[in-house]
Amino acid sequence: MIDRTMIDRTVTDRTTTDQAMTDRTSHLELEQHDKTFLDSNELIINMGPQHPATHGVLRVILKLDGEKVLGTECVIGYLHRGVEKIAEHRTYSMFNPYVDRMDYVAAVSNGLGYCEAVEKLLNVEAPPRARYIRVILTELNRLASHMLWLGTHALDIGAITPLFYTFRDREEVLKIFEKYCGARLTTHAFRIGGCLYETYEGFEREVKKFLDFVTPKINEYEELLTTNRIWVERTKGVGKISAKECVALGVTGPVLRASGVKWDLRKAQPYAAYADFDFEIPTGQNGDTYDRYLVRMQEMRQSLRIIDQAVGKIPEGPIIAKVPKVMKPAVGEIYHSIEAPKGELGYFIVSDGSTQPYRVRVRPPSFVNLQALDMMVRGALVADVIAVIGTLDIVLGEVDR
Amino acid sequence: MLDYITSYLKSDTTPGQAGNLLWALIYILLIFLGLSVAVIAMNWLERKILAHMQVRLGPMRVGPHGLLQPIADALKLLIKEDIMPAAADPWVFWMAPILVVITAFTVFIVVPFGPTHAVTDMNIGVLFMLGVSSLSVLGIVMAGWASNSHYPLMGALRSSAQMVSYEIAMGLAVVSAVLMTSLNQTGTGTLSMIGIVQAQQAQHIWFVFKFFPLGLIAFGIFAIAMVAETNRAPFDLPEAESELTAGFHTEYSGFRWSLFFLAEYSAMIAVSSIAVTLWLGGWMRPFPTWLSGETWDLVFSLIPGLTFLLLAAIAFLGVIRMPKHPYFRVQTIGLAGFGAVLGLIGLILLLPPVRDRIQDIFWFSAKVALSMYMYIWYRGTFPRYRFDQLMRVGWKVLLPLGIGVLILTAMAGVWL
Amino acid sequence: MQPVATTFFFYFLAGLTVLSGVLVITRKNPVHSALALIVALLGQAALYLMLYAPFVAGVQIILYAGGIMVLFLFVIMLVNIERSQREEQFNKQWIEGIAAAITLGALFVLVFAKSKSLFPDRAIPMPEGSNTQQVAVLLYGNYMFAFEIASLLLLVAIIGAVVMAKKRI
Amino acid sequence: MAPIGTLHYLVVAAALFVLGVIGVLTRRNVVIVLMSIELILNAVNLNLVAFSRIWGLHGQIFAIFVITDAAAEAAVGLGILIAFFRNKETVNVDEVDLLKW
Repeated sequence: MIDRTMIDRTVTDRTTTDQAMTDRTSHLELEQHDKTFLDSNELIINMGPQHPATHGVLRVILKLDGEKVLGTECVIGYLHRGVEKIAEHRTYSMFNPYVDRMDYVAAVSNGLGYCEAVEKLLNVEAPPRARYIRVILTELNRLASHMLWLGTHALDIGAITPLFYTFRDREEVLKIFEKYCGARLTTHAFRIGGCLYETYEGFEREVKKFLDFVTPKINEYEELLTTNRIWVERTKGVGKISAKECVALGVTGPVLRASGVKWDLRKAQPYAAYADFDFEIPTGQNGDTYDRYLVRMQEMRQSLRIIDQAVGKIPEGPIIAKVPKVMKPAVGEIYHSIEAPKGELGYFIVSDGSTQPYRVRVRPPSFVNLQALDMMVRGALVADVIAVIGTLDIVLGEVDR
Repeated sequence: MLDYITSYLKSDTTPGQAGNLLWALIYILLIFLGLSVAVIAMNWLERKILAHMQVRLGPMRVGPHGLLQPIADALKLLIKEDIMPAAADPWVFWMAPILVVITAFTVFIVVPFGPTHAVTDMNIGVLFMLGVSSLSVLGIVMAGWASNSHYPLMGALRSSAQMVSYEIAMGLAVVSAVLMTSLNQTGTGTLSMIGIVQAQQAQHIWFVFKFFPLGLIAFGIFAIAMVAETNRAPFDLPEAESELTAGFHTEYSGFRWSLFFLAEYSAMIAVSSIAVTLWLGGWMRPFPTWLSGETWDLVFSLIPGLTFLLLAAIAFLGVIRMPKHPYFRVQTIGLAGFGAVLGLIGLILLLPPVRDRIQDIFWFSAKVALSMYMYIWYRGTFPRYRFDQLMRVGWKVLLPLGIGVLILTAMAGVWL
Repeated sequence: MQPVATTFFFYFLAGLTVLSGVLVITRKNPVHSALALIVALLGQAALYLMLYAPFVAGVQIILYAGGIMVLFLFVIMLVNIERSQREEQFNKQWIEGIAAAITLGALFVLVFAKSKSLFPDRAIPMPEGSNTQQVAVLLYGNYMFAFEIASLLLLVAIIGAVVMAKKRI
Repeated sequence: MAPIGTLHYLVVAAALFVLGVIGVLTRRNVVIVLMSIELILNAVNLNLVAFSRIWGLHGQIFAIFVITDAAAEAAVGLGILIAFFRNKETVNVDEVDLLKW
């Protein structure tokens, strides 16, 4: 058995924030709510959990002075299902489908992270063919996730049309998923040790076709938004976050890259087959909503590039490594993280030598990124809160787990 | 009695000026009916056009191509439970939608659909329209306050600030158009809606093109301000769905909500009619001087009928493209019937006696319809402004521009 | 245009206006008072129309009902009315107030009764059709100076209001 | 019923004026006091417009000036009200008893 305090210490070490941050993220004083509009600390508004723009069931308590935001407090947990606790009562392979339900718009990435973490724990390596398939599907999923983000983000800011464009194109990704593994959203595409399914007949051709189809579509979104005056005004300079603050808060993913840090786990610690491919890490300079938008658009293009390279040269061979039917990893712990569409998705798995994990802790990118919300919207207007929630690209299934 | 009825037909003024109450009532009834039909049609058209802009089909289930959808929606709204929040102020909560609807419909008293096709012609026509339509902000403020809830209150505050701000720019643009009615030092200007169109007729120019580009700029200011005034995208902050859930009508449901809906669309039609009257030549057909003469008159008078025939043809095309399955039989027959009605209307409009009478109304409605299409287009294209940006546009762009245009128009009017 | 049912409309509008005036000063809730005042103002605008003063009526609607009253409602919403509603609504000088008002009213009645000759029951012909033009000629002719002063007054009012209401300038 | 003459309008105006005076003198709420002042100004306006039926358009011009004045008065009055409310958290006139705070 493992000493529990050791685990707790490890977990808390990773989530400790910079000491300088603490005063800026202090909690609201919610007691004095009988004062009126005119005094400075005034109106308290509950945004959510039932609200069209909080992406599910996020509840943000806003402290407003007129339209100006004095502070926010996120209340989370409305979608809590205890995924991490469930893991302690499932075998390693039984828990695999559960991770799909966390970030349900990027289920493939979640599965990839979990499978690779357990593989590391078991000391097996997926065969190259499986790793290529994993890369292709994960990058397709990144596209789908970014498309969903773009549609909902634009909808939050008031442009209703991009939503339908992105959903039209995301549908094509989902069709490929469906053909590959039978599911569209919560795919459960990968298994520990590789993939369960061989690519279907014409998989490569269809992916190629999809690439040709989607490249002009991304230009179409950019045409609609990138130089749109209102869009630029609504996003430029909104929700600024500097590189230093990002690092201090543990913010990762496009949000970190938009503030100028060239940090992508696909390059920093290549997993799957990413070391074989040539792609760039798009970065921004200002760390505002507009830069995050541009970074994500660029990332979509880079994903297309990766898929294009991967799909031509999927190696032949087995798709799954030799993995025992009953998995009993040696006593120990492992932390493995991947670059999910929303940021660093980490799995910390502790094994006590039995068939079930002793503890699984997920480091969900949305949850950590959401911490930055309060800092980013202080002093902004109500409409900016909506824009910033959109630009953080949170999925409540992942935040609440 | 019969004399009383027929005497008006011989006169060439509006029933209000002729003092003929009966015909005034008939006109009011006609406008009310026409407006209701227009709002229903707008509802369907907006959903269809927006849907086709967004690569989807829009309503397709109720009736052929969803033609009966607005009626189904209206029925649903009427029989829905009417919820009033417990902490609401019942009186004000009740009065708000009624006030909004009344103001939205009252402005149509002075809208000139033709030289004599208006309920009445007021000496202060434009002032009356602006004034009464500015009363609708009271209804919105009342609705927001009476709901006794935070989101509606914020929506009401936003809308009152927004509408009061844009009214100023709107007023300046209107004044510069009114200045154009007095031409060449001699004539006196007019605020009467019919008088303004007649001035355009007499000067052989639509005011958009007068003192180019002054008229165009003034029209542009008005076109922006009127979108803000009717709380439509990209200025739909008072009911910004993603921010304030539904703004001032968050707490409204059922019948009272449908009154807000009705008022919004009729207000859109109302401000569009002001724009059409002031700048786009009201009931005049396009190119009245350039393409003048008997032949062109005939050609242009055929257009209303031909438009309806074209719509009928589109409907019949839809009939042909309908799937040949027994399940779609009712829909096919319905669409064919709809096309037949449109075709019949088109044929009636081609008859010479009808043709001459209906022309003014047709051109006016066509121009208003164009403006309504622009509304839908904006909604499909633009993101929403933020509140400070909205205020900046209103006060720092439109207002100085309006004052500049006004001064330049006055100078041009004196010296040109 | 022949006026229709002048007597009925006059009594109807006058009754509406005065009744709304009573409501303005008796309602507990300032929002209700403001709404009553709007009704009174609109009734008065209609009375102006009956007096063949359409331009003043239009200005009354657009400025008073559409502008000033929106400002009032805006401010009422900003200040906390719930607490002020619970408080005593009338101050202690209501006896003096009513007395003063009655005296004033009596004075008016007296003046009206005594000096009927001051306002003979005649009406100079005022063509409604050109009212706006005539007002314009007077406003920009005889009263030009007053007009400019009024604009200055408004400027002063704008600055004053901003200075008063802004938290930090 | 007698035809409607100037006197009728003057009586309505007098009634409104008296109501306004009662409101100003007896109400505690500043907002309602301001609204009563508007009522008084309107009574004057009605008088002016009624007299303009007899003496010509000058009364209407004066009424327009009064409306302008009312707008200025409302803006400044409400500005003072907001400043007052922010400092004292009350809208009662009889608590305005300090010249400076």
